[in-house]
Amino acid sequence: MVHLKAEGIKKSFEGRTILEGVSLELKEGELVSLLGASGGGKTTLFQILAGLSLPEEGHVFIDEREVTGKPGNVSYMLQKDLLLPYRTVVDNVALPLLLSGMRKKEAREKAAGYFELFGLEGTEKKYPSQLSGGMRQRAALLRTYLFKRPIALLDEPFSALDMLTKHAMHEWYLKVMEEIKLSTLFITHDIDEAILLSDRICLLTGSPGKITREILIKEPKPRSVEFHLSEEFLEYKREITKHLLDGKIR
Amino acid sequence: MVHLKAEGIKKSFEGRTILEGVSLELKEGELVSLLGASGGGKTTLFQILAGLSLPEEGHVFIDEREVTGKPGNVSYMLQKDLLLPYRTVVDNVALPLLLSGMRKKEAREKAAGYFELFGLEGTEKKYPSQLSGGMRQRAALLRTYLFKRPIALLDEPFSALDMLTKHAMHEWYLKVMEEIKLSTLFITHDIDEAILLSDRICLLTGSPGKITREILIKEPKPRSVEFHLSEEFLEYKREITKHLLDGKIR
Amino acid sequence: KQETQTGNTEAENLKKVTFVLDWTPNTNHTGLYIAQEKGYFKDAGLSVDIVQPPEDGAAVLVASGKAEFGMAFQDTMAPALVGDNALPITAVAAVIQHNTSGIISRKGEGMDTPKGLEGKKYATWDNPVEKAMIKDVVEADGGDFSKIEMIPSTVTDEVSALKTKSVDAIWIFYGWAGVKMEEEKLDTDYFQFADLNPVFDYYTPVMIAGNDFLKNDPETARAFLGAVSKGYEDAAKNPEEAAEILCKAAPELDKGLVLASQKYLADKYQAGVDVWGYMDPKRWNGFYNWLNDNGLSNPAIPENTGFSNDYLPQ
Amino acid sequence: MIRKSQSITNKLWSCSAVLGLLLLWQGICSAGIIEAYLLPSPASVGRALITEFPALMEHGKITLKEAFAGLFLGVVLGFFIAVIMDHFHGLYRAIYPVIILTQTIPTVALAPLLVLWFGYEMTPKIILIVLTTFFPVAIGLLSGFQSVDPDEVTLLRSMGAGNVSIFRYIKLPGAMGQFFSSLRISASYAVVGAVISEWLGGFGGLGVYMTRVKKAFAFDKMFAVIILISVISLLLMKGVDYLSKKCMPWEEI
Amino acid sequence: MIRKSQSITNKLWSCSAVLGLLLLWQGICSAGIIEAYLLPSPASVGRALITEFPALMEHGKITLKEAFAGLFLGVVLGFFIAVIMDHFHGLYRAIYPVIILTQTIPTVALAPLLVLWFGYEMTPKIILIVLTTFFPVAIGLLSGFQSVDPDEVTLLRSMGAGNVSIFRYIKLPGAMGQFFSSLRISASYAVVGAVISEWLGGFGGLGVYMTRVKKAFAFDKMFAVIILISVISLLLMKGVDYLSKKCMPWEEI
Ligand SMILES: Nc1ncnc2c1ncn2[C@@H]1O[C@H](COP(=O)(O)OP(=O)(O)OP(=O)(O)O)[C@@H](O)[C@H]1O
Ligand SMILES: Nc1ncnc2c1ncn2[C@@H]1O[C@H](COP(=O)(O)OP(=O)(O)OP(=O)(O)O)[C@@H](O)[C@H]1O
Ligand SMILES: [Mg+2]
Ligand SMILES: [Mg+2]
Repeated sequence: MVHLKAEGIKKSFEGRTILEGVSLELKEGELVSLLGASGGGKTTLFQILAGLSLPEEGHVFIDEREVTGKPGNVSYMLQKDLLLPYRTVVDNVALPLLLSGMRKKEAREKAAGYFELFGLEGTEKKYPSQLSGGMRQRAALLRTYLFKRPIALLDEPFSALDMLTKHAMHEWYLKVMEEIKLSTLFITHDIDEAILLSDRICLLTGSPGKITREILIKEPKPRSVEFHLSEEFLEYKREITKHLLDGKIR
Repeated sequence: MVHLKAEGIKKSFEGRTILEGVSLELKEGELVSLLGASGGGKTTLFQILAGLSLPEEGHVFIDEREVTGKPGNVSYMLQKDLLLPYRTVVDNVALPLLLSGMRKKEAREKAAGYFELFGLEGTEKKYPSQLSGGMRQRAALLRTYLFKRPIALLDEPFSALDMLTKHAMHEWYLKVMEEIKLSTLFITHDIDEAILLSDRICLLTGSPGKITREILIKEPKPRSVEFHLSEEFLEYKREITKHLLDGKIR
Repeated sequence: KQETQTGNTEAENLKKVTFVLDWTPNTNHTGLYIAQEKGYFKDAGLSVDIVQPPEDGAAVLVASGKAEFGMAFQDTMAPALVGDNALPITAVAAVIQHNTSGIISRKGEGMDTPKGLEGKKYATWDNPVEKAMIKDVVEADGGDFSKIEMIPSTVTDEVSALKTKSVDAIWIFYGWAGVKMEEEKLDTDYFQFADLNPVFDYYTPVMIAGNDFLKNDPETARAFLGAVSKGYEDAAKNPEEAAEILCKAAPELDKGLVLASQKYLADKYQAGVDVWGYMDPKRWNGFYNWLNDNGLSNPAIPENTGFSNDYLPQ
Repeated sequence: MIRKSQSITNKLWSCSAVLGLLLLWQGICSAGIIEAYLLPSPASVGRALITEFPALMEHGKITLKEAFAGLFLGVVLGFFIAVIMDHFHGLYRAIYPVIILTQTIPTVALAPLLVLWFGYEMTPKIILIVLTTFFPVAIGLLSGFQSVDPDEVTLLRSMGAGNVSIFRYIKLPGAMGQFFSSLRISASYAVVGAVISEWLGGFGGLGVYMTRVKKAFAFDKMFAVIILISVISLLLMKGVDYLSKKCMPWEEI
Repeated sequence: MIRKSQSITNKLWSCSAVLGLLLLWQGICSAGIIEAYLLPSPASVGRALITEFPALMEHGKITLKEAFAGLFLGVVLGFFIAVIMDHFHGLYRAIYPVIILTQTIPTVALAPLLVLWFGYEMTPKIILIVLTTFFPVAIGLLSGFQSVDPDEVTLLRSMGAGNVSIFRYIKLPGAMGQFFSSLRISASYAVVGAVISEWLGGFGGLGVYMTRVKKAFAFDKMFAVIILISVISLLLMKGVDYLSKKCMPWEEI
């Protein structure tokens, strides 16, 4: 069943058209990556999908219900981790619960219950600045998850991490995804990451941006380091790189 | 001939030993990459090589001359682009010339002469904030180059760039390197980048950090996109990834 | 503030009156503090607050009705009586009968008469009336006013100003600064304006009241002045007690100075008149006419402007 | 541990600097280079501080009361102005220049007029203090509100939060740092402002006491008051620092 | 283009706000709710401004001269203190608390003492202005110097630069922004400081004029001076803004 659907999205800023005729589908339980050049309009598209920005043309549906311009229907994780520096980690993570009207104590307890699954045990009373980059990212993911919408939009969740931490986060994420069963739309710059994590990769290229290619990754999940270093993986990478470099020249 | 040599470098911060027994050589005209985990001590090693920080043990030589703790002997490009926001691009780039005592007008003219080679034509009178990320990086590289030392230390020069810009910068850099004939020591997090650009890759792993592996990349330069997507490339990548992941577990 | 604490039931029956001083408390204000301390105000059915105003602020406060009574001086209140900036105030009592102000200088430097000021440094407030008065007395003494070196008055301590020779001559009220010179054993020369030209024997200081208040509530005005006059009569009779009461109200004052000043003023509060506070229209008008004649008031101040003896105890 | 011992050396340094100045001052006075009525010696000022202690406390209490009342109202006013200017953009444009204007008016010059309008009771004094203290708070808070990361706002909006929640969870805590550094300035203004306002007159307070001792030529007492005012300001500033540490534990790590 | 038209609407907004206040004020006065000696009408203040214009200019010139001299010396002093505190860490610790201390002393209270020590000519006035103006500059510059990116310093060191070059190429330009925003504050302090210092006495200056018209109960003229002082402060602040734009072209883009 189609979970999230965008149709014919168009958006301009200051007279410049960033997106035009962008259509997109996300099925239940699917993880779809969005790859594209910087400034290509990926974040802009996410903001429209999250209802934070109105497209000039086009519509957004969740389970057939139109939600164009209506925020609060998807869990949205922004490009930065955006943990509020003046709240402890548990209070940061409990924020969506508080906003939905839950009482403080209850919200904290509920949030704390997930700390182990997200590898954050012991950090509850700390402040974000005391966490490492990987932990911050995990906390932001947990916060996004606790908003409890069936669809998550993640905007470059791992891009600020160094190679090894990123590796560890990939492994962890593939494991957690199994448990929490989210449908995820995922922006990244890292082709390797996209191939490793996605069921499907959408390439957003051109100006104004359009989705010009979709690639299915058939390898079953979770995927191993061996897959990452296999010829098969390389084939996917070749295809994507070529398309993106072509898109640039066009 | 050995150009830059470090022997048995040891360095600690606040009682924690970051580097121990690090030895390293850079031959004339060579490009050597330093790969390693974040926080592994790569930048610390560069600061010692640049004479900005004193090692507790060990020595640094340039052309047999000991330069331990003496700054000003190598061109050092820091992890950030560090263009001074209150100087125009040309004045930023001319800074090393001014510091060496050249007169303002002359320094500007000399710096401006390189703008075309570095793909910066037309940006002379602009301020850094008006440049794109790629251009800023190129300006920082030009500034480093204008310090005119035969050895350049570049600390993650391309890490802030997005994928496509990075691609373009790689191509450009391989071309320029041919012309300006620098010996370069290069820090990166990006294994692909290291394989693409280096003659040799040093892996700095463990705690305290040590150079535990050196890999020669035999492919002639400049290297093509085809090499990037070849099985041979993948073999190098496999080897490095394995070693780094092992280093992490140790 | 303190009054509100003394028995609430009484306080309710008492009429509230506010008096603004000219600035900080000194011996000129003794009668007020005695009346307060000895309960003369309460006996007259009044509850009086004595307030320290901003410098030069009393006249306007009284005019605006923020206070019923205040302290002022016949010379400085002149601009408040006529012209665009006229304020609805009236002088209702003279605190001291004669003008005891004059020019003081170090002894033996030739400034015992006005002519001696020639070539000397005089600290001026840069006030036209002040300068005209000095010009008058200097010229009457055969001197040249233009030869006096005028320097801006920034004097806070007259004794040290003279001692350090930063100034040669200062205008003072003898009853305070003059007495202080004696106390500090500084030998001085002094001449008094009132002695040199009878026109200058104007009333300084005086108590003023707002015109609206006087019109609407003459009884309270009389009651107040009645109580105050008793205070000043006491001060005249018993300087030691007066000094003590003032020092109690203003503990920062030097006790020796207050006592000496009190003794000096004792016979001057009521000198030569039956009723404390009486202002002789002839002297009042005389000074203002002198101002008019010398073009120091614009427009001229009419006869019998700005004072009234009607509210004094009979 | 390192921090602690460093802050102690810092204190030693500054104490010795202050002590050195005091000794120099006493030396000058004792040597008779400057006469006592020009500059009272620290010893005589100290004596005045002790003998006048009860009077100083009495007057100080009044001044502090005014300062606190004024500061409190100033902070409240500043807070509301900041919230309103942050919220209504049109009002911001209209109010901001007017507020800047009020700050270029020399408050000390306004003082006599304030007495005229509001009497010599607490009112004009508190108004004067409010006028001087609200400004740093309003400006500090406003710039705090406006320097909030718009992405944080986007984040909360994506969770369906309204303006009130955004204010509560982001703007308010985000502006705390700026608020406290403004409050620090306002607190020290409040004391000086109270003293100045008391020159307007009244029945008591350090300002009234000050004009009186000045008139009474008691410079040792004058210095004693000035020192007391300094000390009160310093204590208030320390108090604000303490409060800010308590209210912003995340700054402490 | 968009920016320009926006700044014009901004000006319209604020002008109309000021105008509205003026009309309200005139209305109150014309209706006779408040008597003229309590609050002169804007019309009469305007008249006073015009008739007294020559006198105001005369006195204003003196005040401005003092303000500029004091501001200049204050900036120079503040600059040196900042440079010294930035350079010598020991001195920093010793001086900083003392400087904070000088700022908690109510300068207005010091005024009479300054006259006592330095006479009634320019000196005490300029000292008072210097005392109030050097502080924001010193603190602003210091925090500017210290907020310099240490990596920029490392960069210059790697090119073999010494302390002087680091100061010239990094610290000084890096502190410019803070310097100008402090200068803005100091400039407005300078004018008010000059007026207050003139209350100490003298033969000219807006402060002297102010005491005179106060003694003459001429409140319209009093308001006229206050307005003139406001305007001068505003102009000085605008001047600093202009200067800062000229000196920091990189902020303009
Ligand atoms: N609010 C806005 N006003 C004006 N222009 C905007 C706005 N938001 C985005 N843009 C412009 O739209 C274009 C697309 O931006 P967007 O952030 O969507 O790109 P992106 O694909 O997310 O890039 P990146 O990978 O760097 O995050 C950019 O050129 C950007 O400058
Ligand atoms: N001046 C310093 N004082 C104390 N600790 C330091 C200092 N400089 C670096 N360190 C520590 O030394 C370690 C190595 O830091 P370094 O910057 O050299 O790592 P790196 O390999 O460059 O990491 P990255 O890839 O993230 O840049 C880190 O743990 C860091 O916290
Ligand atoms: Mg983006
Ligand atoms: Mg590094």
